[in-house]
Amino acid sequence: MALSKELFDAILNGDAKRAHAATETALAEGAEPMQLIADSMVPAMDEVGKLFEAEEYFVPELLLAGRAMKSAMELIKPLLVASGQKMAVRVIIGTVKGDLHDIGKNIVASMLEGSGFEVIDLGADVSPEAFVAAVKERQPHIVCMSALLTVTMPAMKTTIDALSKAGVRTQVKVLLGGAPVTSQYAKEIGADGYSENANGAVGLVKSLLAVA
Amino acid sequence: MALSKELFDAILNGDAKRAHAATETALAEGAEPMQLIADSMVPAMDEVGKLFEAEEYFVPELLLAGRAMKSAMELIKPLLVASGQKMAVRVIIGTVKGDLHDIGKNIVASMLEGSGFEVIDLGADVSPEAFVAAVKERQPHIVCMSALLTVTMPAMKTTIDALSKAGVRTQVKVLLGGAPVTSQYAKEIGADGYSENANGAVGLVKSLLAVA
Amino acid sequence: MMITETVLKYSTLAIQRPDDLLYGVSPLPLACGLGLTIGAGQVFPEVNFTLPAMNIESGTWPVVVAHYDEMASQILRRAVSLGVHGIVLEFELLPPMTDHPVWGAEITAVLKRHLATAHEKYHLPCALRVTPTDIRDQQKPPLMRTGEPWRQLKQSLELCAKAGADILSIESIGGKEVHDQALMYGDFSGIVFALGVLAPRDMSWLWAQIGQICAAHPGVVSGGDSACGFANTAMQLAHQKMLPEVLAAVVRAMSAVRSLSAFEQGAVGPSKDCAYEGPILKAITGRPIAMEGKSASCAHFSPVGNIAAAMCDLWSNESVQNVRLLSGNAPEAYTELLAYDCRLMNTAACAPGGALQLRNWMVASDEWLSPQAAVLSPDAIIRIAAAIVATDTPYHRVIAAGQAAVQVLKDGVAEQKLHLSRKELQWLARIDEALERFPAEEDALLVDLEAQYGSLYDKASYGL
Amino acid sequence: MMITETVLKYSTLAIQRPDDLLYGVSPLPLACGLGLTIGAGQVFPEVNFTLPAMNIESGTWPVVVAHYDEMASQILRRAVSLGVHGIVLEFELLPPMTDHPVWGAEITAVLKRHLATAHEKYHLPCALRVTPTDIRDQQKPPLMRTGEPWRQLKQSLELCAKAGADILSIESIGGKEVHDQALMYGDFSGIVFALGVLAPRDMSWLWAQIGQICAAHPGVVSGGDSACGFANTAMQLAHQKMLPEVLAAVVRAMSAVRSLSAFEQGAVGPSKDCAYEGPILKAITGRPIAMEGKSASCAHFSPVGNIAAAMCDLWSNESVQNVRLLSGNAPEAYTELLAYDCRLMNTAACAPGGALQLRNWMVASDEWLSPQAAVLSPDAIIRIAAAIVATDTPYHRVIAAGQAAVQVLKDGVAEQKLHLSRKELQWLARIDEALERFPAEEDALLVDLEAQYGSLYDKASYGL
Ligand SMILES: [Zn+2]
Ligand SMILES: [Zn+2]
Ligand SMILES: [Zn+2]
Repeated sequence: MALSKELFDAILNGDAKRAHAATETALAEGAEPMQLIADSMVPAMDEVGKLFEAEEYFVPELLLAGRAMKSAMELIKPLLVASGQKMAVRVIIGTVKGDLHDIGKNIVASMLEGSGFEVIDLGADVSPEAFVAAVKERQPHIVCMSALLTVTMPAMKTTIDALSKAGVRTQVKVLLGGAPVTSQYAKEIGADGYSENANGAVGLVKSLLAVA
Repeated sequence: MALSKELFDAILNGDAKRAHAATETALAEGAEPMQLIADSMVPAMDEVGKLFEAEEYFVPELLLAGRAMKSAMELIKPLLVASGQKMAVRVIIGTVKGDLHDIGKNIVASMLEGSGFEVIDLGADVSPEAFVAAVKERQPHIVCMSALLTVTMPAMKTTIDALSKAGVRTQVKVLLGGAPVTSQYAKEIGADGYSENANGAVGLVKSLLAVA
Repeated sequence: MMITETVLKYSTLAIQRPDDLLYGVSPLPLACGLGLTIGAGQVFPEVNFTLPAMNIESGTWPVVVAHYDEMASQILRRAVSLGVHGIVLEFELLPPMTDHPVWGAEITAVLKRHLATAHEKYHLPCALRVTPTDIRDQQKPPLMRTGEPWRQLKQSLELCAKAGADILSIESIGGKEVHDQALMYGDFSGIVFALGVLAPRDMSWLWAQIGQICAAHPGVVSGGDSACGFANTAMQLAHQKMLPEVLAAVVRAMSAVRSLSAFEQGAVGPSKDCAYEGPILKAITGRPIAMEGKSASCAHFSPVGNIAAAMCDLWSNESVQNVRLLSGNAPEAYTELLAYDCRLMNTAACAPGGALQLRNWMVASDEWLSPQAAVLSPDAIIRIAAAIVATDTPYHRVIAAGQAAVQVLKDGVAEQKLHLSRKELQWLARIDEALERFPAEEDALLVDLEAQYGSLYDKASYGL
Repeated sequence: MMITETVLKYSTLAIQRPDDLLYGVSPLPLACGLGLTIGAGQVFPEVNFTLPAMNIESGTWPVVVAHYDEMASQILRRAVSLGVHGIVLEFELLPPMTDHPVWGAEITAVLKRHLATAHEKYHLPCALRVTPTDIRDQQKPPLMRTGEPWRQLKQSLELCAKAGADILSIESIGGKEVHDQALMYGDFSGIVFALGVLAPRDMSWLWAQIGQICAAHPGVVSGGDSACGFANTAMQLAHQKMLPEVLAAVVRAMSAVRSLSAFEQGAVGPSKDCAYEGPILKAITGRPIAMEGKSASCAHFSPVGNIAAAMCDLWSNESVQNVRLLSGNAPEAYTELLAYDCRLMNTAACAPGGALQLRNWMVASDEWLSPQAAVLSPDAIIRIAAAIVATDTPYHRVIAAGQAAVQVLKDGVAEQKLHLSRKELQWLARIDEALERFPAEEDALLVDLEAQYGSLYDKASYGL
């Protein structure tokens, strides 16, 4: 429990080195990997989320915490895979074709990662074909796409249509983000949800998966 | 020719009494009704239109001229009908269901009348059924409808759909007007044209009919 | 002589000197809503918002409510974020919401909830103005005091008052059935008859009713009316070059007489945003007014973008649809605009003489560029207001207001400040002459106009 | 020591006293376009407009052109109707229009035709600013000086110059690949490296190229850049509570160093509307600037709605889509807003001391309500500008600008004018400390940051 508190604090304060060390020590002392996640890491990230909600933390604190969590996970992940335990939900994310504005997308990706999801970032200017290929290959639960320009918004529809045509649309939830997008537009083009900001995006992913 | 000048001037100056008297005199002196229209009345209204275009005339001058022309036509119409000659193009006009704002519609109606069209004004808040009935009964060439409220715009589509369903859509040209309407909206709902102001509406009717 | 139903309460000016006619300050400030006092030194935004193009019917009702919910939340979010010192939301019912009074009341309650929350959470002083649609023009000639539309309208006013309206307003249309026709033909007899006889009679009757509804609902105040259907129609037609600007300017001045009737029946302001005749009302009654100008470019263009702000107590955007812009939704974007305009005015007002200085620049920037602006300068306002209170019936007042406005324009031309085209000058002379030729009493005018306009209006609706 | 590619032209201020930093007046006015002189006493609207949501491709190209045609005609109709004394239209190319340089040039020609007609018919002084998209970020790490995107961008600049642009601008993105990441992590080392080393190097190179293109096309002037991708990104993230306001404020001040590079390479203004760092550029160079504030509520919200106008020479709306409002299309509505704002400023400027008075109210209305406004007051601007010209490399200048901005904020807090939350105060202290700890020369920083940022940028693209 003492060690678990050390890991908790390290993540809360965004200290990646300390988080890594604390995890190493805990594992060496025989801590169960799953237990470490449940007792220290998830509560730490929950606390980070609460501080962000309360406007006590800004994005930098959030991202640093995520980075600390990730450095702990680097040690834990191989153990989980070895023991056949299932990893968290997988999310594919990218900005749509023609749109190079990726700062919002990057924040969402980091925040999702910080919340314990496995995030596959396809980057910016991602073609419908690339989205389809990634869905087929990586079998994600969620596809997030964003557009910052109104003129690239139509590419969201094209991408959703391509997922349908490839027969993989029903396997995933599709979420949209970006300033010009509206929930009505999301509905019109057949997406499953929309968030107007990065913060909402994480909540949306959680609510769609009914992950507490 | 002298008398024709008198009628021309009377219309140009919007003097209904004088126009009526001039027409009476001309007819008594044996003028051909059609000739009177072609030589005096149409040129007068053309001149009025030009003055309006040049911002020399405002709507009041235009409407008074139209009223003068109408008072002359009161004498001429029965003679034309008796001799089997064809009247001008027929236009049905009204504001759509739910929309009580008729001042713009009234101006368009008067301007069309002034331009020599036969105008049947259905008034304000006209239901799709009433438009259909009027088209069936009066066999107009043109149907003009206007909406001033964005919330009544959808009634334009309902009306066009009703005309189609009743099988009379192809017999008429449908024109839209009103501040919130756009040419794109007109296209989307299958209208034949749109004008953003009363002045444009007359030009639109003329161009659609290829009436000079 | 005919019995006039109208009460004439005002015979002097509450504000006598043009320099005392300032934005943010009224001799009789109004406390209303949740901790808001209007006209006590500061200008507040009044935000007005409406639906995008959509059907309003039972099936779409949840979407309608969601729109209003979203708009209120976004507007107040912006207002709080920009730290406005107070705000009024105006809910202008759309016709189907007045036809179905419970619908209008439902939206009223939704909006009031948002305001109550903002007041609780952020101590935001605020109020809700609710403006049912005047739906009494559904038949020709319209019935003003009887029939189903009036019953629905009355019920709408009552239910909205009950549901949380703080201020009741209406843009009433009594006399418009004659005015529309007269305006199109530039017929001054019909215009004066509509604005000086019919409209004040309907206003007096209607606003007495509204006064009773407010009396029955403690905390709800009787706000004021707008000559929108008269003077703003003229402004828009002038904007489209359909009518002369001078005609629109004179109609504006004359329209104040009918709008004043609301105050004579107990309205306490703020008068409606689109009532550009507001400064005349403020000079006469000392009550606060709402105005709109460049801030209402979402709703209509106007030649009075800055001068309209010069004497306002609330600064409004008239109406903006819930459509998306790059920044967010348009109602939120226009809230930001209003908030910054108010901030600037209130900042200037903190300096000694600052409000007067900024007001004078607002006035000077528009005054002589359009006849419609020229009749809105503080000087012109006081001249027109003084002419109104110096006479004894609405009919005489309308003529006096028209003559005062004509004189303002003629003086501007004579002093070579106002430059008019030949056509506008001809019309100004025509209007001047027409105003000279009116019979001494309205009875004679009524008889004169019977043939031309008698069929357009219902005499009983005006107590005639 | 590493060879710096940048030229440092300015070592003194063109405007030394805060009270000489006024809207409408620049020490070096700019004559450009069709009879327009900017910065010679009046503020003019700069209207910026864009497409609604739609695909841009060969099939939709006629619709695209029709939109621009409609927007230009409606904007100019309004401008003429309101009698503006001059106007600038800005055409910001969308990425596909820069990818296909002939497309951007085609729209440029369409817009210029509209301006030429308005100039001929109504003697409207006017100019066309054309701003191709900086599309060089299409691969990771981006190639700035080679590759297809740069060739397209260069061709776009050339073809637009040929097609009728009067002013060339760009919102360049050199260094953004590092800045984005550093900003998100609040890492001041990375921010200073991006703004003080990478961005000025790219700016110097790029604006030398633009200078050559302008030299080859007589009459086309080299306008200026915007730190949009840096400082406005920070502003937007602060607006969404993602980043501290104090961080955004300091980034704003520091971003002026890179934007100044354009002027060091021969740009003559007006700098870009969304470059809120503009007043710093004006103080240093004496060149006119475009600004935007409440007028840009269609494009983004901001805490600097009024203060942004205080020192502008052009007053802009940033960007508005061709969507329908109740009044007409949004570009026309925002033109009206800009025209009235300019009218008010120009009217005040006619009175002795009027511009200074109105400017002071604009400043006072926003200054202490947000750290981002606090660094934009004329006092703060002169302090930051003076700190910049007192040092000798972009790297040192960025640190000096940051320190000056921090000092402005600390003074505001000490004098109890600026009220910051505990979190904001912590961040301000953190930034203050970080700015103390930088190595003396940029070479050392480059080495320090290699591990963290080295993979994000291409050294050759910065002459490193
Ligand atoms: Zn109104
Ligand atoms: Zn920008
Ligand atoms: Zn811009």
